[in-house]
Amino acid sequence: MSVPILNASGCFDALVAPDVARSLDAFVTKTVTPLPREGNPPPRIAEVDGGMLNSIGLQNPGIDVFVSSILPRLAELDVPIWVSVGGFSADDYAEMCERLDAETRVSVIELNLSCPNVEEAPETAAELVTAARAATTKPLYAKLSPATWDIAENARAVAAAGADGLSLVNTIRGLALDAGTRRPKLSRGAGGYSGPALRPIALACVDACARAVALPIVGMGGVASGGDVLDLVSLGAGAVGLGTILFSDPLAATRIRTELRSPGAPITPAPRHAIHGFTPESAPALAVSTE
Amino acid sequence: MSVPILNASGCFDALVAPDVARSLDAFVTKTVTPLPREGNPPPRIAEVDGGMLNSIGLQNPGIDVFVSSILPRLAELDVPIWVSVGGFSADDYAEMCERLDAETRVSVIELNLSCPNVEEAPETAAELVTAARAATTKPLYAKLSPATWDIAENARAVAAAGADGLSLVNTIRGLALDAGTRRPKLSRGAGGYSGPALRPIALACVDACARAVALPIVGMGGVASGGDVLDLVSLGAGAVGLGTILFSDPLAATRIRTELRSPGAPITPAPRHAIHGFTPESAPALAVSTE
Amino acid sequence: MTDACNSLLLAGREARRQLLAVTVNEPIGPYTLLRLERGGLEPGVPGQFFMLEAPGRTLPRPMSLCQAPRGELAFLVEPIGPGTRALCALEPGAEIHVLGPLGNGFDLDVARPLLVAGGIGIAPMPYLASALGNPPAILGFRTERQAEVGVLLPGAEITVEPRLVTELLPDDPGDVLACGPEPMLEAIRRRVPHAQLAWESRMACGYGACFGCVVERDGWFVRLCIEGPVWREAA
Amino acid sequence: MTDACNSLLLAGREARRQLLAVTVNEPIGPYTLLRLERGGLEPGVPGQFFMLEAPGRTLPRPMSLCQAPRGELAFLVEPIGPGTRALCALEPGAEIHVLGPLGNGFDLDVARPLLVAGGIGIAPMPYLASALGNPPAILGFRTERQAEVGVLLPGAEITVEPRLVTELLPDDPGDVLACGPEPMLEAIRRRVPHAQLAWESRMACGYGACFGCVVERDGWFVRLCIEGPVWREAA
Ligand SMILES: Cc1cc2nc3c(=O)[nH]c(=O)nc-3n(C[C@H](O)[C@H](O)[C@H](O)COP(=O)(O)OP(=O)(O)OC[C@H]3O[C@@H](n4cnc5c(N)ncnc54)[C@H](O)[C@@H]3O)c2cc1C
Ligand SMILES: Cc1cc2nc3c(=O)[nH]c(=O)nc-3n(C[C@H](O)[C@H](O)[C@H](O)COP(=O)(O)OP(=O)(O)OC[C@H]3O[C@@H](n4cnc5c(N)ncnc54)[C@H](O)[C@@H]3O)c2cc1C
Ligand SMILES: Cc1cc2nc3c(=O)[nH]c(=O)nc-3n(C[C@H](O)[C@H](O)[C@H](O)COP(=O)(O)O)c2cc1C
Ligand SMILES: Cc1cc2nc3c(=O)[nH]c(=O)nc-3n(C[C@H](O)[C@H](O)[C@H](O)COP(=O)(O)O)c2cc1C
Ligand code: FES
Ligand code: FES
Repeated sequence: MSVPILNASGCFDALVAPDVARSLDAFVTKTVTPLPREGNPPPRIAEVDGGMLNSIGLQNPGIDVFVSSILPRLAELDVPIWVSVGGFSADDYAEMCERLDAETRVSVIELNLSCPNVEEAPETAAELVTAARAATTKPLYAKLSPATWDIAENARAVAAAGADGLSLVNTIRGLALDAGTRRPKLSRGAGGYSGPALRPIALACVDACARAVALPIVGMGGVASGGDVLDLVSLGAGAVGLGTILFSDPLAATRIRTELRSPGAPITPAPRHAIHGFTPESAPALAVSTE
Repeated sequence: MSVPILNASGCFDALVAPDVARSLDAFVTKTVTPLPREGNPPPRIAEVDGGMLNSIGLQNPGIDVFVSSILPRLAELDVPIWVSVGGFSADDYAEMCERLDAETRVSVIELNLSCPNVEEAPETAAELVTAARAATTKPLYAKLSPATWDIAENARAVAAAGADGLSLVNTIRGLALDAGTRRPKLSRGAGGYSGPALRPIALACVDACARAVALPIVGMGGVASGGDVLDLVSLGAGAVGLGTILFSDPLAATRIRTELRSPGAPITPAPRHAIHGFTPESAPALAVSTE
Repeated sequence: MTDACNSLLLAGREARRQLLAVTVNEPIGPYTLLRLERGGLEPGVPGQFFMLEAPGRTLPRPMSLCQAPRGELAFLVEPIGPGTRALCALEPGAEIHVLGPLGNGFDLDVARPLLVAGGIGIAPMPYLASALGNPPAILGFRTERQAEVGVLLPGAEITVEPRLVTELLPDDPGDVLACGPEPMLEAIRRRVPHAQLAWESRMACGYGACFGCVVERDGWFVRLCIEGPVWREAA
Repeated sequence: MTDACNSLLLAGREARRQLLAVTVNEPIGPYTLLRLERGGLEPGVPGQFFMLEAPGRTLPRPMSLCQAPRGELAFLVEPIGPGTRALCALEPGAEIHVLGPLGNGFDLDVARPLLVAGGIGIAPMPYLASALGNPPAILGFRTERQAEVGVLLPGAEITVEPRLVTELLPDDPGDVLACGPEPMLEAIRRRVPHAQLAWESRMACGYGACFGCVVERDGWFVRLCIEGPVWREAA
């Protein structure tokens, strides 16, 4: 079975690892913000049982430098480019989407509405999507947080606001203390919890959203094996994003494709919607059930 | 160091294990609802890496039977009794608190505002607390869900509504599929995710709430060792609740007390508020720092 | 202190919990016979079970006592998932926490006992047979390899699918004591209403704490771990 | 396929990833010398590092190459937490994924090399020394037991606290190549501005993917894994 495999935003830099980038069906950039951000001071990461915490703080050069000097180099890789954008107001999202709308090299814009490491915009997720929608005709994927009582409600809201797809899920806030000092392991205290421990939470979110809206879904959260991909696909995801697994296995996408080719138990995927830029053929939901 | 150790609601039945009940500083009942509930059909539990999922569905005999035939037997155990109540409307919470207000054997009422396995009440958590507050003078502990973008906000809301303390945290919704069939392992699909994997999430919630409100906090979520207790206490918890660990170690409370007595690294606990029913002496926050 | 033997009252009976060392862990067909030092634990009544710590897993796993050699407790484990695989992989000397005995075992006050087991359902039978003076037994398996475990019950009549154990039941089976997959137990219940049947369900705690193991009985969900696992259906 | 040796371009250099078997894992003082079959990996330049899979952990751990025996890669590991303890516990024959070499190593074009290391900072020194023809070296340790690891660098001058390595630096130290705890590196930087220093930070990926390992350089946070770990401070 073949399902598009992307990286999860912020978990991979295509420019430093072009071979790895070409092993992906699309490259998702680290979240870009209107202005350059230096990010949080170290320590920014800490491993915990079953996963890791991060508080990178959206370090990025800002949209100007991104468009002028990074995007052109990404384009040379010849991999579809998804640009993740983040901001602190509806205007921020609108401004960046407008900038990217003109860039033919950008195939999808992912709206990071859910970074646990930065202050939240005053507007609701739906309002941010509305602003972004008005600024571009490119496919818009809304990336949601699992930290909500009823994610289906959020999914319906961003769908109504004009989102073309969903990216599920972002990290959830977590904290770990040093056993010696009982001080937080991260400079910022709490950070985003990712990795295998996030998997059951991600599956519940994908399931809830797939039932709630008819949008294509990029599923992510602890994906590490072909079996994890089958789980997401059978719940309604049309593609998957690899995050934390790329830190231990840069070639995970290739490995997982191999695992998916090996005949396993046939599964019946939930009715899926093709991810933008991928024909249903290239993301053959049916192949899953027929294998 | 000694800190009150309770069980987490729904993770222990004092009547079947009186010895274990007496090893606790207080017994918290499984959530009681106005009417009897048979709960969800099996399978109700599934283990996942780093934790477990449950969808018990609040099986309980209802408040009448609880008060008439269970409470008297619990009282014989001579352990402080916390009654966890849950409902589907503000009236439900009010009614039950009124019933329990007359029961001298009940020392604290815990309001379960956050069970991921049952439909939610139409009112907000704060409205439920307001209704409960009007119905009883007993200490009210609001049990919050980690599935929220900003739990500090919820904490401030329930505090303003009259909650006397917080119980943090409940499970978070998770889902797991059978590897053979790709069908959910639980009859209800998703369930509540608990155990070690929940720990970093619980620590982040306790930290956020302790900074936001001046209420005593019962910390829980993956607690399995004395070190886990020190983590929660140093972030501001005044007591801890043992849940999933009791399934593998019914005597965990006794073991953990021993671990806490063994001299470890001195820690500075956050300013704490004594849990109702426990004098600051019996919950000597200071002992932590002096050890 | 966890190494000490702790005694606690669970559902009105005494159970003990202790860290026990593996003495031998030998494969028998597709199964593994896991032998542990008995420590201070009692073997209990045949059909009762123990909660065994499964290294690396959050929850312990329920296992019926298979044999009670002097100074040991022996469990027959079928590796079907992470927990049982971890138990089958234990090396001699390794230590795991064990809690038990738990639940209601078989009622041994029977005139003409007949043991019936399917697949891993054979687990409690060797201990049960020794308690009843090796009564006749019928064992059913899905494969020849599984059937190798029959050596644990000498003299038992063994059948391998497609023929089912129920087809071997005599017309007057007497007092049937059975353990096995649900379909088999259902079939026996229809044939022998007063049979004693040992059921299974997924368990988190094994002592009535979680309400995870419930099965439906008379229109209400009851906890199999403390009200079962053995039931005489038509008492 | 993961068992194959995969080559990939990382930050402009070729690195390889392969599942490698442990040949020997021997304690030296409080440390462990972990020797792995080399497989298709290149040892790289002294000061470069590899990401080693730590069994049971989510993230791999960065380790400097310590020695490059024929057909092997050897790492000196200090057990300070779950990951390094897992590595120190590896039995011969066990296999782990290894990615590397990564990062910028030491510049070997030096006239009068002097190696300076503190504690586990000795790790890259044996390989570096062999590349430079065993130049003079100064090693500092916190305990006598740690100092036992000095055997890996015959002829090195060894000091144990309270006396610090910096106190042993000659007035004209020449080309200092150093690795050790941050305070030591800071002290050396003050004394020897043009020294080559190998820094540390927590790393999740080791190849520029996570931005977790940043250190501040000229007012911006740069990724130590691809811009370091070795810097000639005043170039
Ligand atoms: C009272 C009792 C006594 C038992 N005695 C024995 C014994 O002596 N020897 C033995 O090998 N096993 C016994 N079992 C079953 C054993 O406990 C399970 O096989 C084990 O818990 C599975 O854990 P796992 O992690 O290996 O597999 P899991 O991943 O937990 O399960 C693997 C598959 O088996 C199913 N499953 C898991 N547990 C059960 C269960 N309890 N009943 C039915 N299906 C289940 C799951 O749904 C899944 O499809 C007993 C169970 C009970 C309740
Ligand atoms: C380029 C590089 C090369 C290295 N080479 C070696 C080597 O050859 N031998 C060796 O034993 N170690 C080496 N290290 C350090 C080693 O990677 C860490 O000790 C290891 O990752 C700790 O993992 P752990 O799970 O054992 O401990 P953890 O629980 O991760 O950490 C234990 C304690 O050490 C601190 N810590 C963890 N990682 C680092 C770090 N990288 N820098 C500073 N403090 C840290 C943590 O904050 C915590 O307080 C190197 C590190 C880097 C960046
Ligand atoms: C180090 C790190 C940095 C991340 N940066 C971003 C980011 O910039 N934007 C974003 O939308 N998500 C970011 N994420 C979240 C991931 O894209 C992904 O949603 C999450 O990690 C869950 O997937 P995983 O469990 O496979 O890692 C980051 C995650 C990690 C671990
Ligand atoms: C089987 C099970 C049943 C539970 N039932 C309840 C309940 O009835 N009421 C409630 O407030 N919380 C309930 N919880 C949540 C626990 O009280 C606790 O908040 C959660 O499990 C986190 O703690 P832990 O990780 O230590 O288990 C239940 C948890 C489990 C595992
Ligand atoms: S297994 Fe927990 S109540 Fe039966
Ligand atoms: S360790 Fe990930 S970028 Fe350096």
